[in-house]
Amino acid sequence: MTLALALTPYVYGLGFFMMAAGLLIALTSRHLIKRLIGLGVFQTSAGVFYILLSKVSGGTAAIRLEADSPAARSLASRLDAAYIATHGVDGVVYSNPLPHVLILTAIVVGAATLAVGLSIIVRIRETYGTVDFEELAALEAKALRDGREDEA
Amino acid sequence: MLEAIAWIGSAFIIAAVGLSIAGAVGVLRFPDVYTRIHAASITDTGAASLMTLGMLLMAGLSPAAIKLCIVWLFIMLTSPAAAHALAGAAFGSGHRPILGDPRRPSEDET
Amino acid sequence: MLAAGVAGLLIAMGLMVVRLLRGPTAYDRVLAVNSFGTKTVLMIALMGFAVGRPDFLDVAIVYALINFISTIALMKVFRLRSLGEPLARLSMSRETPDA
Amino acid sequence: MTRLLAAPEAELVFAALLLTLLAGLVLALLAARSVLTCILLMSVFSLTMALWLMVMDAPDVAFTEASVGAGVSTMILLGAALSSTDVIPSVRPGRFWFPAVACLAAFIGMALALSDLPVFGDPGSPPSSYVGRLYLEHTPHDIGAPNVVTAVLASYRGFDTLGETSVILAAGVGVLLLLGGSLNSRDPVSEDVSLRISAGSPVLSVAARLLIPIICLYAFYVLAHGEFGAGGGFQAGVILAAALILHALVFGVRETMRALPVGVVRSCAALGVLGYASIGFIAILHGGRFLDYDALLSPVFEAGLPSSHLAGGHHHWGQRLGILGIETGVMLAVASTMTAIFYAFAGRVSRSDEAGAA
Repeated sequence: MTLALALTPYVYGLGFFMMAAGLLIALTSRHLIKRLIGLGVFQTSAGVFYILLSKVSGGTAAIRLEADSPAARSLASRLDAAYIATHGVDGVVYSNPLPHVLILTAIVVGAATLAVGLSIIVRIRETYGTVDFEELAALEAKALRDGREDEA
Repeated sequence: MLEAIAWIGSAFIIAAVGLSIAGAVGVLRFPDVYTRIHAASITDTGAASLMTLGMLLMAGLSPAAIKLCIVWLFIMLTSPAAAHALAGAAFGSGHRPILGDPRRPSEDET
Repeated sequence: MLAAGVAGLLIAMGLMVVRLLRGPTAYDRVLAVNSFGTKTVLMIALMGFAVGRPDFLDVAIVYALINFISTIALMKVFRLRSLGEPLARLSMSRETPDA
Repeated sequence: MTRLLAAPEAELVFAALLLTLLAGLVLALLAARSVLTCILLMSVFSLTMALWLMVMDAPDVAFTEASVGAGVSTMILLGAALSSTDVIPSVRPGRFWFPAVACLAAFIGMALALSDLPVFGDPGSPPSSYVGRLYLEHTPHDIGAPNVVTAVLASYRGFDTLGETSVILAAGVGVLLLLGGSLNSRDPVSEDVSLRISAGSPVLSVAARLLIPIICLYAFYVLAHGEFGAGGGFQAGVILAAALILHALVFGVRETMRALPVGVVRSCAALGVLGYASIGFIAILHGGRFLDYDALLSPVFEAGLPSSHLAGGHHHWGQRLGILGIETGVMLAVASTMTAIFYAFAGRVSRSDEAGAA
């Protein structure tokens, strides 16, 4: 257990780093597509966090095995009996399936929303001729200024 | 007997991994696109075959063995086709293979 | 023994990432991605088999397929600058050099 | 037999190693100066992510990440990247520092919560102790399917999944509204069939011809196998869409649209969600609650059927039927939405090229 204790800050730290880096890409990149990629990294790292919480040491995938099948026995032989008795279900230790369900659908929905974002980018490019964030901001500022002059 | 077969199987797997690393070194060190494609595609299919063979020896007859064979078939079908397409595309877009002494830098390389 | 195999594959994958980042041509990068994918397939097969859950091999099959399809897509984008045109145009337009 | 990762802790170390590779890829992404390099890195990131998910005992999620992240997302990103410039201009320092400090603050804030988080792999941690464990214990009795993830996704939380499927449909509708789903009238692809047949790349077209039927068959295997192993409707849908995408890549999107017209794809996307919801209503008509699969079959009829696998003396044919039904709906909806999105992007490029040239 000491090794797991030592790994804990490292793995969570990497997850947090990926989240912060994704956010940084999404906030600072000048190319709109790279911004969306950053958002994708951000979203994936949220999934990383969930899956990190779901892992059970010595566990296996949450596809239930028959209690006395050879696969179940081979998996059980890696762990000591007391551990299985406390944390296992019918003689096998499984990882927590609930975060898997949440992240599975989140990935598919993420791809669909990525498609929406990208199609907006394609339309921006067709309308304004650029996907550079700074140029777009300048165009917007100019449009605002022109509008104000028209009012005056 | 079973023990011996398992040992032969793991020897095959280690050989496959060695081949894989050799291919990766080739991809890193070779001078132009074509030699790199050559290194990668040959070692990939070779490693896949050796590894499947090794795992088949260790697994014996089981549903997993059939799936292993399917994985092997897919790799054998897709990897050469992808390598062919890549080389064709590289040639079509104007990259020429380095002929002669590879240590002399060519303008194609950059 | 198998742990050594997994570690070796991990090294090979790391080398592929180096090639992906160094380029120099677009085709080198696509090649690196493709080869990286093949190594991942092998690694998943190895792991799933060794952990005693053969369900994992299904994922390896999907990997092999997706890897092929995305290689073709990448190559088409670099070569033809299009996803929708038929590949027949690949051999027709030789004159445009790659950017 | 030799066993990999014999000690449970070796598993954790391996997971940490792969996570390091993932973080390195994100770092490379941060520094990348070209959109296509970014997309390639994203593809490799997804592949590594799926590998990591396998190590973390989440084969279902790995399945999804492999097919969605490395497959469809890459395809859509490529489609969008084609219509824009490749070079990413560098950020002005004045615009960089404030977001950078904000992200650093976010990182430090999250790191401060570290002491409250459960130890990596702790079996007694709060997330793994209550609900997750209950699902694991009750699935054989309630649902009768070995794969707990599918059981939770399709049965316990079936209403939630209906919502997610609707979100996917809505996203597809959004893309179609923004881009228009069909080919534009001025398409540079010539209609000359003889050219297509004579000058095609034979290696690729033969490989594609061999692979496409196998991929479709495999998608249905994944759909039907979802209760017993990794897989399910979402994954099957994406794999089916991948087969169509391969067809479009090799033979041209016009040819694919001839085989599977845009109208059919759109109708199928709506039909999938409709089918899902109607199974819920059938359950209501039979006297149960919405999406209560146990009500699907009448007790008299079910008593005549043999008891199903892993059941423990319980009959689960209604659950079986319901899960398969809604997974088919999900597959139809996801496959058609992804195909429609690909059609929209692949059919779009030529027009934006004209706009860019003008």
